[in-house]
Amino acid sequence: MKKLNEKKNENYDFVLKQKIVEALIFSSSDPVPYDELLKRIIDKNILNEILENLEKKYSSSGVNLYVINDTYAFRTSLDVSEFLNIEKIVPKPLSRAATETLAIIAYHQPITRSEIENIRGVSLSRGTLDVLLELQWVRPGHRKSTPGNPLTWKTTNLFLDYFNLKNIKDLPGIEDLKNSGLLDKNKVIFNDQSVD
Amino acid sequence: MKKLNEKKNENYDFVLKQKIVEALIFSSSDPVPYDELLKRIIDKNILNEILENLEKKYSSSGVNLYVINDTYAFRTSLDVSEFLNIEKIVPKPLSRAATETLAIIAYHQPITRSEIENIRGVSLSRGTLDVLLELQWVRPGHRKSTPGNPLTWKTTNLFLDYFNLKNIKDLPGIEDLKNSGLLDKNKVIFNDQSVD
Amino acid sequence: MSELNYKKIDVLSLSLDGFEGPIDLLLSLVRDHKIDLTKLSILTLAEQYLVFLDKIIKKDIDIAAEYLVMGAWLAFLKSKLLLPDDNEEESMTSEEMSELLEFQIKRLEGMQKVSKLLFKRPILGKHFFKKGNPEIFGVNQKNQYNTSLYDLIKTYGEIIAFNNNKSITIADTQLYSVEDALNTLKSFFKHSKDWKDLLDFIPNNLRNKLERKSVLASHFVASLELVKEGSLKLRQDNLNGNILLHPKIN
Repeated sequence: MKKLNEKKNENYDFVLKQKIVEALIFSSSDPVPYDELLKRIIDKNILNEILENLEKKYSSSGVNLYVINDTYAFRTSLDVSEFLNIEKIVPKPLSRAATETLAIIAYHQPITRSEIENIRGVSLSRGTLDVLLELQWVRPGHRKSTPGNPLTWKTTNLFLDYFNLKNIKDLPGIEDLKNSGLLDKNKVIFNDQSVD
Repeated sequence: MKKLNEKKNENYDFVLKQKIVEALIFSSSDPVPYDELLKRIIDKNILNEILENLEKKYSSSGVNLYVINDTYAFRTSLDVSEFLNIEKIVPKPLSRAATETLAIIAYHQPITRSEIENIRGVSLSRGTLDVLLELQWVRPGHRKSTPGNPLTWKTTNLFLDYFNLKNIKDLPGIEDLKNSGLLDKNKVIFNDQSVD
Repeated sequence: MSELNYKKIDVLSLSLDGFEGPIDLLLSLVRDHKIDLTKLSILTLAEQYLVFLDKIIKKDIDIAAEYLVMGAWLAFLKSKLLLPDDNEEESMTSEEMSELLEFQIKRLEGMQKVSKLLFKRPILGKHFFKKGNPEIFGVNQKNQYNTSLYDLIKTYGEIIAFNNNKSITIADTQLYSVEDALNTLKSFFKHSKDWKDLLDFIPNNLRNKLERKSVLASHFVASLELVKEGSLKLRQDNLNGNILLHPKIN
């Protein structure tokens, strides 16, 4: 009898924890980091089980659980996207320079400014990187341990979220580019003398 | 056979409609009026059934479907809200003064109060440092061995954590700012006039 | 290179505006001529680029350095391709150079392709949506603020730029200072007790327009200063009329 009660309690506890995680992610508009959830649940195994449960629970709903790197977010399902003509935010289109720079950072990250310039064969004008920074799609990464310690740039989780990507490996065509060796940022015609 | 197919289609249609209603309520910034939903679903009976389904589906979740005056919204369930200490906080940006002070401490740490004032050209009001202290983004460092032994300030690990920086050195330097267009002199003169 | 190819180049609008740098231009030359990148004739491409550049230079001297550097590099490559490689000690063979060029073009093409693919993906706020009415949990104090790293570094950039602006040194100018004008007026009215036209204070030999204006402006300001002091009277009889100065006798 005692054992059964314990079991019941454990189960009750698990259900409550799952509800807490569900509420935390569901109520937030930005992706919630795994660590943030772990602070409440403490036990990694339990949290992992909960997250798996939730993903399954919502997989055939109008709202799905998305895993974006190590963050979690509920987003409306792509099945219904054409029926949701709600106030759509139409961001102003990015310039071609900004679009290409974004792609180059995404596929080559972490990458320095002069490496970006080498790939595009043109110097990065003002208003290109800072637009991407302002959108919070790119952010500074580590400094490279080459002369001058240039800053590198990488994409953010918000970038992944915006383009419905789970992680960088999910980028369209990245495997093909990698296999054909096109993601080598060290190959350059002119060795740029400029320091980042 | 024909009938079975029809049945299947009907069922598929119903599931899709339920997903639409679910996604609409989820993504709306305000509770969604019944009439708004009816515009999409057309059939009252179907809509009622969908809403009943959803209410049931979410009744044992961390998030419940709330009906308030014929409007529908997903809200965190009362079971878990006591654990989550929900407050209606509208996220707001830091004040200009606090952001400037934080930025100066981040880039010049350890730095004394009067050095901060020198850079900003205005005296530091009491509340500014307090806000940053409260957020645990800055903390007192060593005392400087100059006359008066003024206290210095530096940033904390929580600061690095919040801005997702591994190391304070990973902040973009002045050259990087220039190159990314964030240090544009002309821009600043006008920016200064605008209301943030 | 055939006659035909030259003719096609003329069709290209002679402007660099549409190109994001020389590699982009090379890429569009490849596309314009429907050249298969895998069977790319580097020599043909180099020649086309040089022809294009040549025409551009005639129209518009103001060509970005990067186009010229690429042009020089391609001219060098072309000479290497045409002449047999007898000097093996050179840093890079023509094959290596061609390969590198091909790689750069292919890589840029790849990036342009995927940048388009990226924006064809389902997009947040357009094809799928986040929670419309988010709730925030109070335990998590830091969520009260939505200051981003961008806000932080942008603010710092502004402080630095503002401070840089503060220490701007202005180059010496030919402008006439108010101080000088004050001295001129004061010493003049020490001896003269008559009405005097403001314009009379402007020396006739000033050819520079700006200089004339500055002399006029500084004398006008100086006269106002003296009126305020109580040592001068000003008179203007009609709109746009001459401004007359007279010492005030106590």
